[in-house]
Parts: sequence; structure tokens; C-alpha cells
Amino acid sequence: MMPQMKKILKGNLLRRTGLGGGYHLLEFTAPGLAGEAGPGQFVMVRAGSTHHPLLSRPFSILWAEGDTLHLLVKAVGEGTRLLTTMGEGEATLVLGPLGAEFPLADGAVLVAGGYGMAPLYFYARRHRCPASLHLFYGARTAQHLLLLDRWRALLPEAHLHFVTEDGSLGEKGLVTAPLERFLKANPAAAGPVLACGPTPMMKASAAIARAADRPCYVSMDEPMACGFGICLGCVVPATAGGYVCSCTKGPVFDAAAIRWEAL
Amino acid sequence: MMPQMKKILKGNLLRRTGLGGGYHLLEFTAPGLAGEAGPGQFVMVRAGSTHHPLLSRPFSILWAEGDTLHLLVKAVGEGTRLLTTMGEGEATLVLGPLGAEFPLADGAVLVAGGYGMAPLYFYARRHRCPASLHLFYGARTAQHLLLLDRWRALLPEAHLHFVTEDGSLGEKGLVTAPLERFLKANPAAAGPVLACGPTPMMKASAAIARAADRPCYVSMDEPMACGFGICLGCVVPATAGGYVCSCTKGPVFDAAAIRWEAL
Amino acid sequence: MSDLRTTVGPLTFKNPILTASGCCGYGLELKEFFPLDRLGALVVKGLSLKPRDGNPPPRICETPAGMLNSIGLQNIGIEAFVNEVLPILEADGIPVVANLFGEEEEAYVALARRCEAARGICAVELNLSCPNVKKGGIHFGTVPEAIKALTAKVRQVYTHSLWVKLSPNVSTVVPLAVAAQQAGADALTCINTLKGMAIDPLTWKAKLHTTYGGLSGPAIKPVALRFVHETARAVDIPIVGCGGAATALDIVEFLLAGARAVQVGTLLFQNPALPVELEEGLRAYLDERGIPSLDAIIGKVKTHA
Amino acid sequence: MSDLRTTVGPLTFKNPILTASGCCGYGLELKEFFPLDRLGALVVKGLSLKPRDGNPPPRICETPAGMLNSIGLQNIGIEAFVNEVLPILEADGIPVVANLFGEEEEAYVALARRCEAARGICAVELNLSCPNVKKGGIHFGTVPEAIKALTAKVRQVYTHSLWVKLSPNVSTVVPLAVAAQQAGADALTCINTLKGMAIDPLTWKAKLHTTYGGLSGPAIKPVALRFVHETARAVDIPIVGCGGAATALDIVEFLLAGARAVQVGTLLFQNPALPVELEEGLRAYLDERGIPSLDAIIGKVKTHA
Ligand SMILES: Cc1cc2nc3c(=O)[nH]c(=O)nc-3n(C[C@H](O)[C@H](O)[C@H](O)COP(=O)(O)OP(=O)(O)OC[C@H]3O[C@@H](n4cnc5c(N)ncnc54)[C@H](O)[C@@H]3O)c2cc1C
Ligand SMILES: Cc1cc2nc3c(=O)[nH]c(=O)nc-3n(C[C@H](O)[C@H](O)[C@H](O)COP(=O)(O)OP(=O)(O)OC[C@H]3O[C@@H](n4cnc5c(N)ncnc54)[C@H](O)[C@@H]3O)c2cc1C
Ligand SMILES: Cc1cc2nc3c(=O)[nH]c(=O)nc-3n(C[C@H](O)[C@H](O)[C@H](O)COP(=O)(O)O)c2cc1C
Ligand SMILES: Cc1cc2nc3c(=O)[nH]c(=O)nc-3n(C[C@H](O)[C@H](O)[C@H](O)COP(=O)(O)O)c2cc1C
Ligand code: FES
Ligand code: FES
Repeated sequence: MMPQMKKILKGNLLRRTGLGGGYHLLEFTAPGLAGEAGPGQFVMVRAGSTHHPLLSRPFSILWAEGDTLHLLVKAVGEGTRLLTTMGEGEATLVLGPLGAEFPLADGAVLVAGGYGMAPLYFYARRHRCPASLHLFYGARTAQHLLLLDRWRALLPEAHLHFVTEDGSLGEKGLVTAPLERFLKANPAAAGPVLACGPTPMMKASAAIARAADRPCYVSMDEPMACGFGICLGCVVPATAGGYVCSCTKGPVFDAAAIRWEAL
Repeated sequence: MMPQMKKILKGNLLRRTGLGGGYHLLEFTAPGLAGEAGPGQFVMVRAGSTHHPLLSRPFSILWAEGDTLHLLVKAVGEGTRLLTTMGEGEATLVLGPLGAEFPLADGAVLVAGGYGMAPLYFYARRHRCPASLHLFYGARTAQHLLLLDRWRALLPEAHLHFVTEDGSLGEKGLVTAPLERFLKANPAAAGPVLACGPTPMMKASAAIARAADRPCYVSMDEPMACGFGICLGCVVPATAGGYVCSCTKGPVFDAAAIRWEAL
Repeated sequence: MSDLRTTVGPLTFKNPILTASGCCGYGLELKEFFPLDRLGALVVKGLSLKPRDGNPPPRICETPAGMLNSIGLQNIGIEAFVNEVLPILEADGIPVVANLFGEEEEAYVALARRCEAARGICAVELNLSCPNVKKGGIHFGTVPEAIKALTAKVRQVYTHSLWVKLSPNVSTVVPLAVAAQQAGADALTCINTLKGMAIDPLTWKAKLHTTYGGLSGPAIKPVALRFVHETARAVDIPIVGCGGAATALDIVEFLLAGARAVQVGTLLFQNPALPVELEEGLRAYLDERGIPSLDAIIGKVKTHA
Repeated sequence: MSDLRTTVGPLTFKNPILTASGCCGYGLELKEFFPLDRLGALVVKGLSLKPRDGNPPPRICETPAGMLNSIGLQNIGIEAFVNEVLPILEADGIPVVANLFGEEEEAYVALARRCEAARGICAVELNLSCPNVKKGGIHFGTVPEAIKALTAKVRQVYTHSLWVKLSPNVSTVVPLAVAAQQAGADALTCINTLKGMAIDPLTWKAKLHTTYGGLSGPAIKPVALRFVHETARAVDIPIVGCGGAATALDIVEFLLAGARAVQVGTLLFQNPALPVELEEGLRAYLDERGIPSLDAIIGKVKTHA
């Protein structure tokens, strides 16, 4: 009999839906785990069943309800290739929920890039008043902006700011430009900026938020070997000196706690 | 453009049928390859798609016709586990046909153990007069004696000698006992003994055939890294001295060419 | 039911499954996944006299069936460990092995002295071989005279079990193992990580900030087994195996090669409750075969020659 | 279209993809899978003065992302190679590198002299490091003085390209690399196999007849890259990389680390037409990025420090 004091589960793949652009929606049954999860938290998922790939992969929780865990997975390398070709009904190891959550606050400004949208969607779903939120969501092309219907069902259309690098949907360029304009145009509002996406995007968002005197929280995207604090591999340089683990102290950090210049 | 001078193919899994006892029937589309294959030859099949398992696995050809290659695969380790859980429609690398064939001869006496039955079934199917053949087929229990209907359709019932270790089908014991009785009872017949199965069984069959003055051919079961003669890993000690590769000079050998005492 | 107990010199462990240093923190995170007392012993993250920040990221990357790390021996320092962590571990009743490293002999001696005075440490393990830190001991681990001198000095101040952890980045291990034994080591741990490197072919960047790092995981298991087998035949003191163990059959493989206990490292990252599975798997292996105790396996590999 | 040509000292190869010794026979079997002249060069199975039977089976086993071998340097001998095989290879117009080994310096010298006289060999590669044969050169490969003496003696009788293949089973490679360069080597091949072992936990038998064997395949790639990077910075002669290369991106990784050519070994067993795929993949990589030639990549890894 194996004692289970924290959640390590055989997650069974319930459904796998291709979303285009290399993205997949994976739904796992993960009894017990799903119910405890909060927005910003992640799970470690084992890809394949042999010695290679060896380590589990971190994925933000997109949505969790009852016994079901929803992940948004982009196929980028071997691990995500194996995960996004798993057969429905297959089982794999799922560890979690892990890490720190985004602080729930009215009027928060969400900044999402790529799969960084996942924890922010969970945030909006869990929020007592999603209509108070704004979303700035950027991607390469329209094809890479995902689950827009679901977002439209949560936030007023005017609060949805889509940006694409090729201009195929919404504003053309990077998500930081409309974010900056928005914060400048709303100097009195106090909602925090919550960013998740590529590191340069989060770094820029943090600078913009600071300039606008808004609190800013970011979800760091560091390579992880364990996900629960024992390998010390996932560190980010800390303003307080030294390094902090992004799996246990993060992945969600107060942007002011990170020594961005050392990243 | 990749030139293909010998057969390396993306074999597509057409159908996978569990036979019980850990055995599976795998049918691949392998255009070109299947048509050229002869009984006793084998293919190297890649299991999985990552760095582990690394090497392809050798499997005797059970049957080949048109573009379809049939294998009988027993799940014993990681590679065969991955192969026998492959999804239908999935592709993998198949290399072959490789190695030497069993000599076609009337009145041959087939001795099969476990998955060693595969090349002998191919032999019987390709034979111009299967009714002249005798089969001695041994396994642990009745559950491990496979494709009996197919054998019954090929050989007269009286030529089928089934043996199980637990006596659950046919004679109880090892296949070598009835083989020895049969050869003694038919001293005038000259058909060769063709054996494929565990090494001790083949060694015993070779000794029994020699005592009965019958030619004997065996299909050796050595670990192989390449299957086509470049690693020198698959050798068996040769009566002529030194070692011979069982992938290129075998797997089917004249039993007299093998230095059994050094095995 | 089979007896899983093993002895490593004067110490008796309830089973041969240990954690590897640097792969289990100080046990506090693992405690949330399984009761620590299911372990034979806990070998904690390498400790130095002063706390250390470690190396800048990136510190880890995956490689075929393995991983590279260059954590840079980040740790809370011996004082914080003894004062804050050790009491918690002691309450769990779990044997603790303190992995120690320093930049000169005096540091090792001072660390060992502190461990001698502390309650709840059953052995110290000298890390002479960490390839991550420029002066983190690599010179101690490759020269027999250096191993001998260091081990002897620590031996003078430390009366409990003294383990020396060997590096695989050497030409021949036997003289190093013999040197450690002669200087009074109670056991040898084989092996630490292999020195390796990886490059991102898309960005052209070294995957580790320090360029070189330590290779661990199943990829190195054949090298680890070879070191265990070679040293077990060369010395009389017990060997603790380490390197790529992932399954109960891997534990059996290490025992057959001559290890009296086996540390599990990298695989804990994949599955933090693995030690419990290994213990149960090993018990089933022994029970099925009617093997009464580990001494019937340890060192019993059959070679062909 | 990018230029895939590379030079290794005085030699120019049409592309940097070479075979590794012992993993391609003498090219005759590979010829049935792809036209050999698609290779940069063919490095043939290690040759000795007399034919050798090699070791008894079992000679190979699989390990995590790798394999162990102890073939024991079975080969047809230099005379049969020169007289029977070389003419066939010459007709294919493929550069042939003869990998040589012996049990004493005189054997290497005699082999090199025979290669000097033969037509169609563009380089010899001295295997100083095969861990399989008890006296198969292991002592030459771990001591700088031994490497220096041997290389210098061969240098005296061999005027074409002289490559020295280094063993990874050493504490520090730099003195060994420098010794080979000083004695007149034209290039260094990094690396041969790592010494390892495996045990069948069900039968308790060593998986190799010789107990220890050589570890190869993707598992050792991080170690191979480290040796390439270390030696490329320590010597002025070119480095030929070898160890676990499996994909075109692996070739790029070796080039970035400093290799001017890359030998592919174990992966040929899985896919004998791999060299053609690697050449095409490398060409696509360069073309997509507008990289005109390999010199823009070789040694260009960006380190953090
Ligand atoms: C807290 C956290 C949450 C995440 N959430 C999601 C999510 O919701 N959906 C999702 O698709 N992905 C998410 N990721 C990223 C995901 O973990 C990686 O894409 C995955 O590990 C890649 O594995 P792989 O084997 O496919 O690629 P690999 O073969 O490991 O790598 C492929 C390429 O991606 C790069 N890479 C790998 N991991 C990272 C990383 N963490 N950051 C930047 N580059 C990397 C590699 O250097 C390489 O170039 C998250 C990561 C973290 C740390
Ligand atoms: C010429 C030839 C024809 C074959 N034909 C068939 C066939 O038609 N059907 C079939 O199911 N199998 C066949 N085999 C055996 C098959 O190749 C092995 O079962 C397979 O390679 C095991 O791979 P694995 O990864 O599942 O097991 P591994 O994890 O590699 O090994 C599992 C266990 O099996 C043992 N083992 C592995 N390979 C062999 C071997 N060749 N001989 C004995 N023990 C071995 C290992 O030592 C280990 O104990 C054939 C082998 C050869 C050489
Ligand atoms: C992330 C990481 C950190 C490590 N830190 C230490 C350490 O502090 N001290 C030490 O002696 N070994 C350290 N090691 C080496 C391990 O203890 C072990 O020797 C090695 O990883 C091989 O075992 P494994 O393959 O089971 O991981 C570390 C290994 C890893 C992967
Ligand atoms: C089966 C086998 C036989 C080998 N024989 C030789 C040899 O004769 N001479 C030699 O220098 N290296 C020999 N090697 C080592 C390879 O040339 C190469 O250095 C090593 O395998 C690492 O490369 P890889 O991982 O690409 O295989 C052999 C390797 C294998 C796997
Ligand atoms: S991922 Fe291991 S400590 Fe954070
Ligand atoms: S399997 Fe490689 S030579 Fe036979």
C-alpha cells in the first residue's frame, strides 16, 4: 500500500482536442487533485512511459472542476509531442497541484502570451466578478489565439484586447503596446497586472506596471526537474539576493521580487 | 530524396490482435518488403519513437503476402510492450527481409517452441506440400499454443503433435520427447528437422536429429543490435572456429555448423 | 516475509533504499509524499560551512535518459541545518547522512566536527567529486594521496560512520577506493555525476550557465554499476551504490554488483514516492523467490569468465 | 544552397557526417542501404595485424538510451582489408579512415606502415581506448607519455593524416590531447566508449561475457560534447566528434562545441540510412538560416560566463 500524503495520481486522459497551431486541450480525470487547485498553480505530468523523456513536464492548470483537470498544451518538443498524441483512456503520472496562486483582486489586468493564457483563464473562471477584469492576449497569428469564445463568455467584449504579430486579429504588434496605453489611460484604477507568457513579455509588463504604479504578478517559465522544491533547478534571481525556486515560491511572483536584470 | 537500396520502410500498423498469453498478432503494411520475404527470415522493428528503447527488435516473419507483413509478438520487455500497445494506423521503422531461410524440403519435421512457431508457420504456408510436414509444437500451457486452427487447416491432424508442460493440451512434458520417439519410429524417412524456439530446445533437437541421422536446421535467438551484419553483436560460436553472425549467416543455421558446447 | 535490512559497516538500515544527496533536499518536501521512515536513510543535500547561493540559472537540462545539473551546491549551511532541520528529521526517527563539501581540507574537518557534536546524524558522506563548483573538491577526488590525506584528517575528528563518495570522472577507481579505505573510511559511495555538457542547437547557447555540469539518471547506470563492481572487489569496506536507479530490478542489479545499499537520486524528481514503490518491489522480488535476506544477493553477480 | 564541406587538417570531406569505427563494418553492408559516397568519410572497424575472433557471446546489451558492447575487436586483419575490401571501397570513391589497434607500439607502427603503402586510405585513426580487450590499448590512452611515444612512433612511418581517438575514461583529457598534438597528430577523435556494466536481475548473470563493456549511444552524448569542447579549446588541431549523435540537431550541437566532423556510430544500428537523413537535415538547417558554410558554426557555442 502506497501512502499518498500529497497528490500523485494516475491521471487518465479523458479527451484530447486539437486546437490548431500546435495546441491541444487535454482533459484528465484526476480525482481529488482537481478540486484543490487554484489559478496560477501547475501540475507535473509524465510524458511517455520509458526512460526517455525522463522528467515530468510542468503545465499550468487551465481549468479544474470536480474530478477533471484541463490543460492547454503546446507541442514544442519530445515530451509535449508524446503527451499530445496520447490515446484517450491512457494513464500517466500527474503531480499537483503545485506552486503559488495569482492573488484574486477586482479589476485585475491580465496579460497573456501563448500558453501563458492558461492560468489566466482559470483566474477569470474562478473570479467572483470576471466582468471587472481586462485581458490583453497576444500571439503570432489569429490561429494562435485560443478559446476566444470562452473568453467572450466571461469578459465584456470591450475588456478583451487581442493582439497578433501579423495583425490577423486585433491590433498588430506586441501585447505590451496596448497594455501601456491602457494603464496610462486609466491612472486611477488600482487592479494588479497579472502576466504569464514569454519572459521578455513579462519583463516588459512588469516595467510598464511599475511605471503606472500598479502591483504586478508574473508566472515564471523556468525549466523544472521536480516541481516541488527538491532539485533547486528552477531558480530565478531574487531582489532580496540569491535565488528562489520558481516551483515552490512561484511560479507566480510579485514582479518586484525578481532581479530581472540578472535573468 | 533518400535512396532506398535495401528495404527500410515506414511500416504502418494495420491491425493488432491479442491472442492471450502475452502474444499479439501484428499486421503491418510494408509494400515491397513483404513480397520478397522467405520462411526463416526476419525483420528489425523499431519500438517507440524516443531514445529509449534505442535499438530495433528482431522478429521472425509469420506470414507475408502482397503488401502485408504478419508478426507474432510476445510481450516480454519494454520494446515488445511498446509494440504490442501501438495504435492501429501508427507507423514505425521496419527493416528487412533479413537473414537466411529454412531450406524447403518435403517431409520436414518442424519443432516449435513459443514464438519460435512463427517462421515454421511461414514455412508450412509456403511449402508446396504442407501435408508432408510434421509439427511438434510445445508451450507452457494450452493458452500458449497459438493459431491452432490455422495449423489444422494446413497439416493433417495426425501430423500435429502438441505438447504442454502442464499437460493442458496434448502430451505433457517437453516437445523433445515425442520428437525423439517419432524419429526413432520413422528411421527410413529423410526429411530434415527444422527447429525454432528456446536455445536448450534447439540444442536438444539437434542432438536428437543427429542421433537419428537427419539433417537439422535451427533458427538462433541471439540478441541483435543491427540485424544486418555491422555490429558483430549477434555471433554464435562456429564449428569451423571463431564466431559467425546470426543475422547474416543465420538466423537459420545447419545445426552442425554451431559449436553447441560453447553456447 | 523476506528481511530487507542491510548493514553498511556498523549501521543497520531497515531497507537498502536511500536517497541521493542533492535529490531530496533536506527531506522536508519528500515528507509530504510519503512517511520518511519508509527510507533506509536520508542523505541530505551537500552542506558547507556557510550558506551558499549556488549558480545562476539555467541550472538543469534534460539529456537522453538523463539530465545535467549545475546547481552549484546551493545550501542553507551546516548551522541552519543542524539547528533548524535536524530536529524535525530526528522526530521522524529517520537515519540522516550528512553530505559535506568544502574548498579545502579544513572546511571538511570543521563540518565533520560539527556533525560529530550534533544529534541525529548517523554518518557523514564526503563529496569529493562534485563537478559543478570550480573548486568544489574535484582535486580531492582524482588523486589517491589527496583522498587519503583528507579522509584521514576527517577521521581524526569524526567517530561515527564516515562515507567517501567517489567521482566517476577518473581513469582508474581502484587506487582511489583503496586510499579512502586505508585512511579509515567506513564505506564508499559510487558514484557522483559524470561531467557533461549540452548545447541548444537553435539558440547556440550552452544549456547550463556554467557550460559543464553533472550527468545523472538512467543513462549513467551502466557506469555506476561498473564502479560498484570494481570497488566492491578492491576493498573490504561496504559500497553504497548510486546512479540512475529507477526500478526495483535496478536495486537488485546494484545489490548483485556488490552494493549494500542504493541511493536514488534523479528519479525522485519524476516520482517523489518512488522509494516506497522500490521497497515494495524489492520485497516482492525476494518473497517470490524465497530469498530470506539481502546477503543472499549482495555481490552475487555471476560472471562468465 | 549551403556548403556542407568541412576540412579536417589537410583533408576535405564533402560533408561532416562520418561513420564511427566498429559501427559500419567495412562499409559493404551499408552500401546496400545508401550510396556510400553520400558520407563525408567511412571509418572502418578497428584493424589488427592478424585477424581476430573477438569475444564469446553475449557481446551486446541495451541500456537506457544506449548500449554496451564487448565485441573484442573481431576483425579480418589488415591484409584481408587492404587486399579484398579496400579495392571495392576505392571504386566507390569514398574517403576511408582506417581505425587501428594493437597490443604494443610495434603493432601500431606496422599497421600504419601497411596503410601508408596501401591505396585509398586517407587517414588512420589510432584506437588507444577500447575498453573491451584486456590489453587492447587501454594503457596507451590514459597516460600522456604513452600517447606521446606511440603517436610519435606512428608519425615517423605514416605521412598522411594521423588521427588519435581519445578515451573518456580519464580524469582530465587536456594533457592527453596536448600530448597527441605535440607528437604530431593531425586530429583528435572524441570519444570512444565509456566503461560500463549491466546485470540481468532475473538470472543474476553479467549481461556481457566480459563483464565490462563499452557504453555508447545517446546516453553518452553529454560526455562526448564536453570532451569535444574541452579538447577543442586546448589544442590547435581539429577535433572529430563522436558519441550518441542521432539527429541533424545533434550534428549541429557537436559542430557548435568545436568538432569539424562528426562520427555516427550506434544509431546506424537502428537506421542504416541515417547518414543521408543527417546530411539532408543539416543542409536544411543551414539553408533555413542562410548559413553559408560550416565555419560559421564550428566552435561557435555561446557560453554564459
Ligand atoms: C510553471 C509552468 C507552467 C507551464 N504551463 C504550460 C502550459 O500551460 N502549456 C504549455 O504548453 N506549456 C506550459 N509550460 C511549458 C512546458 O512545460 C514546456 O513547453 C515543456 O516542458 C516542453 O517539454 P518538451 O519535452 O515538449 O520540450 P523539450 O524537448 O524539453 O524542449 C523543447 C524546446 O523548448 C524549450 N523549453 C523547454 N522547457 C521550457 C520552458 N519551461 N521555458 C522555455 N523554454 C522551454 C527547450 O529549450 C527547447 O528549445 C509551462 C512551464 C512552466 C515552468
Ligand atoms: C531472429 C530472431 C527472431 C525472433 N522472432 C521473434 C518473434 O517472431 N516473436 C517474438 O515475440 N519474439 C521474437 N524474437 C525475440 C524478440 O526479438 C525479443 O523478445 C525482443 O527483442 C525483446 O525485446 P524487449 O524490449 O521486449 O525485451 P528486453 O527488455 O530487451 O528483454 C526482456 C527480456 O528478454 C530477454 N531477451 C531479449 N532479447 C532476447 C533474445 N533475442 N533472446 C532471448 N532473450 C532475450 C532479455 O534478456 C530480458 O530478460 C526473435 C529474436 C530473434 C533474434
Ligand atoms: C540536482 C542534483 C543535485 C546534486 N547535488 C549533490 C550534492 O549536493 N552532493 C553530492 O554529493 N551529490 C549531488 N548530486 C549527485 C547525486 O547525489 C548522485 O550521485 C547522482 O545524481 C547520480 O545518481 P542518480 O542518477 O540516481 O541521480 C546531485 C545530483 C543532482 C541531479
Ligand atoms: C559495437 C561497437 C563496436 C565498436 N568498435 C570500435 C572499434 O573497433 N574501434 C574504435 O575505435 N571504436 C569502436 N567503437 C566505438 C565507436 O567508434 C564510438 O566511439 C562509440 O560507439 C561512441 O559513438 P556512438 O555513441 O555514436 O556509437 C565501437 C562501438 C560499438 C557500439
Ligand atoms: S523544479 Fe525542482 S526545485 Fe523547483
Ligand atoms: S545483429 Fe549486428 S551483426 Fe548481427
